[in-house]
Amino acid sequence: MITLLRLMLQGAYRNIARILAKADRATSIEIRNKVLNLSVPAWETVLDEMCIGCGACEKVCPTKAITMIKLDKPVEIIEGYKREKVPRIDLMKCIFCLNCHDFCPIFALFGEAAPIHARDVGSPKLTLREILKKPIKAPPEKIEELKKLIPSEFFRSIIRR
Amino acid sequence: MGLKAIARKNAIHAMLIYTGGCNGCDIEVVNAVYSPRYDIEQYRVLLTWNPREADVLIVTGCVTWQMVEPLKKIYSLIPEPKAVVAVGACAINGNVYKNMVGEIGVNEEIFAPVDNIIPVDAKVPGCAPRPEDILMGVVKVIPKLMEAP
Amino acid sequence: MEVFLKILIASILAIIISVPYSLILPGIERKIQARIQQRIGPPILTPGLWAVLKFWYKKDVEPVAYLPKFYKSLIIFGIIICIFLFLFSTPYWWQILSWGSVLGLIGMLKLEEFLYVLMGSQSQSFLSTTMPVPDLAKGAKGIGIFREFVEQHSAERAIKMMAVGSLPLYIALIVPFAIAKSGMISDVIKIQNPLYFNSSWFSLPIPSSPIIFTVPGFLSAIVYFIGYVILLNERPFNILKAKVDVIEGGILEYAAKLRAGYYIIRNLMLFILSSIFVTLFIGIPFDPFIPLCMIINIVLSLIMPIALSVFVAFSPIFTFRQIYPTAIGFSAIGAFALIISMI
Amino acid sequence: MSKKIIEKEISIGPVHPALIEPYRIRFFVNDEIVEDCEININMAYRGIERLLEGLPVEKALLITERICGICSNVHAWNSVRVVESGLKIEVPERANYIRVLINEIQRIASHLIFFGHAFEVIGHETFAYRSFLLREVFMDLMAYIGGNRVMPSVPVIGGIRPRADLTDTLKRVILERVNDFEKKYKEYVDRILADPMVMSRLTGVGYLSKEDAIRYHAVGPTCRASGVNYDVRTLMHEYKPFDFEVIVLTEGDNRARIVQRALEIFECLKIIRQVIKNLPEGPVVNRNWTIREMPFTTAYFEAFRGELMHSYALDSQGLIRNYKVRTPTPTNLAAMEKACIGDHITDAVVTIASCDPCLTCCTRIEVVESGKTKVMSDIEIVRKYGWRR
Ligand code: SF4
Ligand code: SF4
Ligand code: SF4
Ligand code: SF4
Ligand code: SF4
Ligand code: SF4
Ligand code: SF4
Ligand code: SF4
Repeated sequence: MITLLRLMLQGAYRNIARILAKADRATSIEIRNKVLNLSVPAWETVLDEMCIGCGACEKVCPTKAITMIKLDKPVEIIEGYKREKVPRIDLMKCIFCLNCHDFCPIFALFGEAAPIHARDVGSPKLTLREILKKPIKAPPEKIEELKKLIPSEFFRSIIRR
Repeated sequence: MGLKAIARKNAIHAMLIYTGGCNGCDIEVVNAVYSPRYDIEQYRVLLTWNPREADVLIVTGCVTWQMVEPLKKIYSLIPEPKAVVAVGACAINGNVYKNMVGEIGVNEEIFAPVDNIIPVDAKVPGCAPRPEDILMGVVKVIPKLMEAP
Repeated sequence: MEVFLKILIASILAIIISVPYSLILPGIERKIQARIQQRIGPPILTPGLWAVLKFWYKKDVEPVAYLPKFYKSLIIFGIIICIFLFLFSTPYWWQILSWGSVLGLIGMLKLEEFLYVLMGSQSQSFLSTTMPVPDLAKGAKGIGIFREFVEQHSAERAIKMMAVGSLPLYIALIVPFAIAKSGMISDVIKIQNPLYFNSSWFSLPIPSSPIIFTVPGFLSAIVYFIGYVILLNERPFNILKAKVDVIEGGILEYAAKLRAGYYIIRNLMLFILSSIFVTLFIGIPFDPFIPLCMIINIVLSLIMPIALSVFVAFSPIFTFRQIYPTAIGFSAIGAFALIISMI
Repeated sequence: MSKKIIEKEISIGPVHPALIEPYRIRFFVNDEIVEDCEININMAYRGIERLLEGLPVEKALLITERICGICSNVHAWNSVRVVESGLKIEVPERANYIRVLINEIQRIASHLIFFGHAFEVIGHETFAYRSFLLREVFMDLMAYIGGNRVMPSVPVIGGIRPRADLTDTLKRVILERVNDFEKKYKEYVDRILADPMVMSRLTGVGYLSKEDAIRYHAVGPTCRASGVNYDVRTLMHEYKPFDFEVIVLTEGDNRARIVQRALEIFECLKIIRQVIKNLPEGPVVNRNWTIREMPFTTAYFEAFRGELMHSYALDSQGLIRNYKVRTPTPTNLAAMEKACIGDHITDAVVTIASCDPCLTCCTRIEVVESGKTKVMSDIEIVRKYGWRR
């Protein structure tokens, strides 16, 4: 009984403030507005400037959730190889198997954060140029496997180094 | 807008049925209700556990065979008008359980997608979707409820 | 004849005012809880008014029950009981057949509680025994044991609650009558608010000596509050509607219009018991022909729902292990108040 | 012992407010008192062990992660640990630290979910809201680090996904949030433990004695609240660099199981601070391994609810053979089936919730064959009886 009284007195002030003055309300107004406008943004799944446009992700996706869209202006990444298209994930078909991430050469060959991730790619930690200068660190059979997936001109130009 | 539509817009009871996914979506739906940060009640949606009271059925999970009948039955118990929101990749396409099988070929345990079993009005993709996606999915079906005769 | 007409008009006015008013109370209740829980919560009209209207516009379905017609009619009985309970506490019914007495109130309350028993024994929702799950497979435990619907268990609990749970409310209800040394509501008002009986329609009779400010009155007001919580089946005393096992108890199968009816019953009880409290303990009756008096009664009867919502926000469900001692403890306080009031 | 009188059966589930997850409880009661109970956990059966048969081992973690959305990281990490220990794949120190970090973040989130669920079952809505509010901190951190609030998909063979690497800003954010959380959390715990109404529901209910805990193989917080000092983390080399205590309580009732977890969260916070303070530099993933044949290998792990086992073999092409998972909940549930006997039904539901049951991972089938019962996992069943019942 005593503890009950003590608790009531302790909580009274805070809770009266909560009831009357909406004190420490935790509801996020930002989310509220977005939901009411039906404009919650989908999460980022592809970092365009980190992608080399090789299309490996499209080929390995088991549910054909990835389509490559053409860029208006191809971007030259290394000499002799241009990025012409970038992937887009259809989340309604995606099963979040992360094949796309695991077969993306940025991760599979260089062990860096891939520009594609079905959940959320996050922000880039390095630029594409810095990554491509690094040595390749992948198991040999993985390299063999990837050779079949990615364009040979790109492969040749990084192997040449 | 008649009184009917206004009333329906202003009071919505949502029920959650979890049909055997991984718990992830399920907890995110619970989060959308029980976390003051998301607070589903501010959108005039109240949680219920009684199909007789519900208007919106939130289905998560990949519908294992033991849950097929309960799912159908619960859906049939909800009085018209009603709407269904399928939450998560499991409910939409069966997720890895259906599509990433090893040597078995076909996983016969999984009856997803949910729209094979009951009609679905809104789909929320993700594994797991964020609570704000779920909230948006529920808010999206409100017009359907309002327009129903 | 004129008396009769007056009663009729007063009753209609009372119903017209009390039903819509009671529909905003659950919204206020929910909003307060939401604020305590640090969130926005539903708009005030949502859980009451709009929910009732929405259920009214839903398509009717047949409830699953032993006797569906009887089960459905219980809602109508419930509404009628509520309305009579309320009318008995309003001034123009005080004279008729001495209904406006402690016996009239308690009788109606008992009937109301008994409804839960009937509802529980009727309803057969899908959520327990009839769920299509292979329960009685080979090797399962307890094959051949009687399988009960959760609602029937809820009905058993309702009987127990009738026996002990409602004691506090009744004891507290008797205290004002004991102080007035009479069984009639009019006498209870007379000792608190003698002005009321000879005031004209626009005056505001302020009670001179409200019972709530006396020691037994205050104690019994607290006990009355506990009884209020018990009778409304709110936490911590909602064992007969405990979500964890019996889900919602006997009201599970009500859908559409019937559920709207159930919501109306609950909301009315929220208001009526509170209004009766103001009448008996503060001495301001709900008199539709003295508007100021009526408005004050309405405003003061917000106290109970607000206190209830705060109380509910901070309490868990009690099991019978805790309910028996609590109910008996508060009844003891009530009995103590009763004894002091008699001295 | 006199013969029990069982009046009737009350069954609840698989769609029920107190369970959320699909499982069925059949209480055999005498008036309000539970005399016996049976829990059927077969509703979430997805055949995960079967799906994994013949899958390339790199993909295993993506299915095992989906065994459960509460401890996704535990399953993903443990399935990777099997092949790492079987094939002696080296994991960089930094990757190990980050794995531990994610794991402890998820452990806190899981314990807070437990509080939320337990208070919901007790009927205390406000505390449930408070628990979920506190939990948001860790869900956010998981989303920052791994990209998703539930499935961060952090471990891969040989390290972690580079997306989850910690930057200095992230480290600062984590530390700030954790400090802020600790202050609020202390208040919250004090408030709960001082609440007489809540404590009257918990104290002395659902008693599990030390002997019973051992007999029924209770694991994790369930056994540690009954006085059994057992935590797999103390045996794991991954946790060697960190200094933490194993919380053991002896009361064995529902209150003890809640307090045990409440105290364990402070130890998790300790580990998180150590990770941030001592995080070594270096690579986060070692891509220098080849998959070859591997004999049957087993890894044990302290998941949030107790000991977890994963084991499998690899064939010559690196495909998974005979995947076996044993999760903590089945054994804990068996203990709870015992512990709830003799309580009121309403309390029994709380008792079952107090081992934090979540059954998506733990379906096993008991086969009755000519009078003998045998517990089988689904791989064994397919072997013996073919694909479909
Ligand atoms: S994660 Fe999605 S998009 Fe990527 S490969 Fe798998 S299914 Fe395709
Ligand atoms: S595999 Fe990676 S680099 Fe290639 S297109 Fe896909 S995202 Fe871009
Ligand atoms: S969609 Fe993903 S998070 Fe949701 S239930 Fe399925 S596996 Fe779990
Ligand atoms: S036994 Fe459990 S872990 Fe194994 S496949 Fe079945 S549900 Fe999954
Ligand atoms: S029981 Fe343990 S291993 Fe299984 S999901 Fe829960 S925490 Fe993870
Ligand atoms: S299989 Fe389970 S119950 Fe049997 S000995 Fe092992 S842990 Fe205990
Ligand atoms: S193996 Fe034992 S613990 Fe697991 S489900 Fe069967 S009886 Fe329960
Ligand atoms: S016991 Fe199973 S369902 Fe529960 S949290 Fe662990 S893995 Fe998930």
